[in-house]
Amino acid sequence: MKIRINGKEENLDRPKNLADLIRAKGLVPEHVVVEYNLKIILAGEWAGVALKENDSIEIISFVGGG
Amino acid sequence: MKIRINGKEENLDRPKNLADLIRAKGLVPEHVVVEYNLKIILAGEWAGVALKENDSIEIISFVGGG
Amino acid sequence: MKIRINGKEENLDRPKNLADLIRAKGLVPEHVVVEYNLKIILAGEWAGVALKENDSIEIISFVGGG
Amino acid sequence: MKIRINGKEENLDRPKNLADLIRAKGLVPEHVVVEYNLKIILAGEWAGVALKENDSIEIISFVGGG
Amino acid sequence: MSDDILDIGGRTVANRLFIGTGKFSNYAVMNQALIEAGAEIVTVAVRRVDSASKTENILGYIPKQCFVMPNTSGARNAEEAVRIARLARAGGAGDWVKIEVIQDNKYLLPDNIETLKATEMLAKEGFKVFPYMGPDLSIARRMVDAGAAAVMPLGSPIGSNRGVKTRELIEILVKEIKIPVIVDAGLGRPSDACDCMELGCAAVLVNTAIAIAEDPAGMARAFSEAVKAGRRAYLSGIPATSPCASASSPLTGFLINSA
Amino acid sequence: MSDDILDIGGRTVANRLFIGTGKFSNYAVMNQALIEAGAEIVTVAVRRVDSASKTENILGYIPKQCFVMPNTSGARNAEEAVRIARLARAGGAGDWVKIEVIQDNKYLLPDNIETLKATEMLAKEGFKVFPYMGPDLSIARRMVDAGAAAVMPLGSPIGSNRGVKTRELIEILVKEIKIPVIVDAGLGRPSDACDCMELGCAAVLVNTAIAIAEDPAGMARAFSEAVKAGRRAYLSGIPATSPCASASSPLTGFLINSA
Amino acid sequence: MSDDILDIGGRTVANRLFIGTGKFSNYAVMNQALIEAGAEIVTVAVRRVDSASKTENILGYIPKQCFVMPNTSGARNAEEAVRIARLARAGGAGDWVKIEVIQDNKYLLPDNIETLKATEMLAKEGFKVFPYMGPDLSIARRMVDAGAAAVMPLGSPIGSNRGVKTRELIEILVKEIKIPVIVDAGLGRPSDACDCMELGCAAVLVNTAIAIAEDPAGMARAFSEAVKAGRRAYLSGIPATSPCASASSPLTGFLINSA
Amino acid sequence: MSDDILDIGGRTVANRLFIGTGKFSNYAVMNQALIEAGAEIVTVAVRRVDSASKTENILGYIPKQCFVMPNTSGARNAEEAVRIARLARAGGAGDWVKIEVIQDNKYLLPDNIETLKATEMLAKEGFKVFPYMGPDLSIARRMVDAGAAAVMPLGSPIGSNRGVKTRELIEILVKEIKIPVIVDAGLGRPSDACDCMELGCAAVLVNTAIAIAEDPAGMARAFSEAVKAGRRAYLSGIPATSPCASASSPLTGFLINSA
Repeated sequence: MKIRINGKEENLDRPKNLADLIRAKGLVPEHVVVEYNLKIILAGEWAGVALKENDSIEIISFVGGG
Repeated sequence: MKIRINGKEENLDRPKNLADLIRAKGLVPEHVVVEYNLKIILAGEWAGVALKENDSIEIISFVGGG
Repeated sequence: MKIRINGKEENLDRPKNLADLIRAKGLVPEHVVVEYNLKIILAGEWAGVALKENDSIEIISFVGGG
Repeated sequence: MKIRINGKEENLDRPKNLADLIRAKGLVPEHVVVEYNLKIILAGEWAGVALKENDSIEIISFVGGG
Repeated sequence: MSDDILDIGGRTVANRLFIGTGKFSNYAVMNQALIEAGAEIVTVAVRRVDSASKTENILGYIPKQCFVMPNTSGARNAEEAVRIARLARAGGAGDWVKIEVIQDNKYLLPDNIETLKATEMLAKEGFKVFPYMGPDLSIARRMVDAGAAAVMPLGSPIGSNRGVKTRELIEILVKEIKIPVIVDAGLGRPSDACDCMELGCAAVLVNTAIAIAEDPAGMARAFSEAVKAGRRAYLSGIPATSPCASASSPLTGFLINSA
Repeated sequence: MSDDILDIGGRTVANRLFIGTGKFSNYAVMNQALIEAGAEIVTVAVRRVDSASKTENILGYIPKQCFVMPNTSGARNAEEAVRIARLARAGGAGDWVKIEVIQDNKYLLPDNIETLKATEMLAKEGFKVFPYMGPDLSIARRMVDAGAAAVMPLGSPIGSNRGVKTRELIEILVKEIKIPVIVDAGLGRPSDACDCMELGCAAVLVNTAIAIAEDPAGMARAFSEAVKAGRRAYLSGIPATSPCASASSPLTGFLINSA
Repeated sequence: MSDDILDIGGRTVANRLFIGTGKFSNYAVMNQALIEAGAEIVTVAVRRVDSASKTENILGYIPKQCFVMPNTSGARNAEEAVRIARLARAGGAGDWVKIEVIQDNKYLLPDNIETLKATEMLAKEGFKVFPYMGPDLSIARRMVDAGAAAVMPLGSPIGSNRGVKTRELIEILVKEIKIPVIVDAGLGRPSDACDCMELGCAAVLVNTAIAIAEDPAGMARAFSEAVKAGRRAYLSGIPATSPCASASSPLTGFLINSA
Repeated sequence: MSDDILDIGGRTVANRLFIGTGKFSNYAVMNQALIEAGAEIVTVAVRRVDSASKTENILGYIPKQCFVMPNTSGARNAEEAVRIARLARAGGAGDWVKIEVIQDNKYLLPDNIETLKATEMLAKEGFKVFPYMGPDLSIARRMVDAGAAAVMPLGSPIGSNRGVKTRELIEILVKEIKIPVIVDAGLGRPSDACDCMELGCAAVLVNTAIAIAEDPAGMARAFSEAVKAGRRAYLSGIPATSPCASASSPLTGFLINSA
């Protein structure tokens, strides 16, 4: 299953939904925000969003900035 | 006949067309530009534009400016 | 007896010495400094300096300044 | 014969006077000024000034400057 | 001045030095600087997670008393800015957002038209919008109409430390614009920040000059003091200048006609 | 910075804002301003007593923790300055003296040559001499040789509030002169004072801008904070300026190649 | 430099001083000033005829060698600017037009957004468009895209004679914008104009400083010379500045080790 | 302005740009620059002949119409300056001399006290003395008393091209000193020279900025034009500045209440 994550194409089989994905990437759920096909999905709803071919996902967090 | 000239209402009877009007006002045709109901009319065509009630006319010229 | 005080000539008879003078002028001794004929005289010695014709005396104090 | 020229000691035998010296150094007389033992000597008088041990001579000219 | 509180974006703010969190050598240094300055408003940026490097969470290093304003840096147009603002809010950042829309990579000058568009869109969504902008009066007036919480004109290019090179235009904004004017970008030394406050700006935002100082915590505190000084001077009525001198000591003839 | 003490004229001074006492509307207002600024060094002038008006004694309004430095204002040459300095010391003012020798009544610019002479004479008599002077390197070097405790170059004409118009020359003095450089005269706003301290000046002396402010106490405190800020910035290592921008938020492509 | 010709708006121009015709005490004085400056490009405004006063025609006083560029002053939005431009062209003014769209009566600052719109519209109609604008890089880039013949950023408010207070931003425009940059408004002295040309501006437009000088013809010529000087300096390669001194006379020891 | 002649040092001078001859890449280049500028007054230095290199005579490259003023560069005190002045006069240089007495090798700042001494001595010997000096009013007054032909205050350190950093002090000199004020040193661009002339200076002396330009002849001419422009502006009555705008086009309501 090809999925676009943060602008790069990745080939993923294991993760079935957004919660799986965040876990697989070793990210702390409280520190990231997820945009799924241009729609923001809150952490509580990640488990209910199943991944599918050609999804586009942005995972972002806060960094230093002026 | 009420006509709006340069933003002021005037009551005119004599001038029948734009050429008359400019002459009546004592203006030098080469020094002014006439906008008749938002349309620019060149001097050569003034005589052909008959004035009528509620016309709006702008008569402008060049002045000093930066 | 003519004495020059702070640049102005004054005609004094009563005061016999510097201490008298300061008292007569109603000045607080601790607040002023006295220069007697270009020599600074400390307050403790005022009583011992007798005034005489043509003496030149400066009585100064501190004021606001930058 | 030891002579100080422009701050450097030189050992000269040949030149007998200032005119000789300037000639020996290959300098154009009109382009230089000579100070002999702190006294300025004009070109016309160079031939009359005999060099002697321990003389101090400055030979200067104009250069670019602001 | 103890009750000189800035009422802005639905909040009250006592410390008029806003601090950006970029470019610090590490988060511990940043934390110290924020504490030393007594910062109340700090900005952060939003970026894609780089899963390779498990970097720490910056929010954990921002003191509790600080309120975080995300910026939209990285946006090249209004739509991107809006998208970033929403992501930031979803990330728990509250409803303030500093709009940054930049296409110019050399001077990092803002795009006033796209910034205005983003301001209009986000203000309608209930954000408190702080547009970083070129110091332009006609745009600033439209920002007010669009519902901006403040305008943030630049002093000089971001990170240049060149100071308030747009002073003339900022002074006009302060006089004509009724919402807070916050000078952002380019302030290189505390005296620059002090100068802005003396002019009547509501606040300043500083990042680079603090972050890359030899001693960021010291510099943060210096900026904080300078902002207080400038604000206090503004409130105390700054005297006019005069072309000639005016004696501070009495000029009356000391010793002039004496012996 | 708590141990950043200025060692000057045989004393240690923590507050690098020196304050002049002229031009205040009254002594009570002056007193408040000195307290509010936490002043340690204040200047006074010396004048003939006007026996007609029994004016109060200014010294009674100067807070106890302040050290008083009389100036020689009114002197038109070195001899008069020396005479005034001696009178002031006899009046109990201690051994500091600020030399002011001025013939010019329009711009109140100091006479560097007479000031130098007075400095030489008074230093020999054991005074700690603080010459107010035009910002001239060759004169400043001679002041050092003459035993001055500091040099006090002017920023702009006394009382003009025009700021540091001689910045270029003062910067050179700071770099080349090994005794404290104290900018005196013309500082009109706290940002001016802050700027001087950032340059590396040891202290500043302010009078008019405080005394004639609408709120002198507030302005005194503002200057005091600005001086601290500038000093702290100097100690914290002020970063260089750059002609271009330098991003404070990461520039790496947020959303750039995204959907 | 005799062949240093400015190719602009479909014309070639040798004299880079553009002159505005407002505010002269009378047309004869204006005429003299234009002649004295050797002006090639002059601006005029367009106004309703006041039939009460039979005023003379300004065009009769503009020397034959001058090319006239009308401005759209009085316009408060793009539509009005377009209307004025068309009237001016119908009046025989050629196809150049300087866009002025202003709502602000105090500082007369341009409205960049409406100015941009007017530029787009008029460029499409075949005008050579010279937008007077706030010095903003992102707007200037759009002006280029819109087909402007040049950009005319302001130096300081119209008629203020305050000089180039936006120097930092204008310098950036000159570096980044590929069409001519012409500084317009606020130039108060020939040295201001010279400075702009040294920066690399293509031309300057001056009106008030000439028109209200004691001797307008003299001042017009002075500006003309200064513009030439600045342009020539730009072409001659202006040396960099250095923080220290560099001797112009040889430093090698004259008399140093002499008797 | 054709009869605006500077009467100075017993001569009449039309071109108020004085040019220094140091640092040119070669004498031919210098010659071209002097011709291009139409120079009338040029400075030279005096140095020990280096007999190893038979260098050409600089005087042969100075156009006939120029009058040569030697300087005393290299002198570290008044006595050396006097000695150099006498040597120069013996070398046929006429009776003008620019005094330069410098001990400071980093900033090349003049020693005002030794310069004053040299001025007094040389004026008594019949020289026309032009002292290069720090911009100090009290010293300048003494220069007048000493019989100086002019005063030459510095704009910024020699060769730094930093411009007129002492503007405030020079403006005061121009107002207060009755002999010509000639700004010398540091002028980096024609606009700097123009600015000095607008202030009312009698002339300027430029060397480095011309000599090290890419095209020295072009730059020389640019400076010459700028000096003329500044002088002409001064004579034409420069208008005051104003804080607000003042319309150059009529503000009366064009189209405002029209259909």
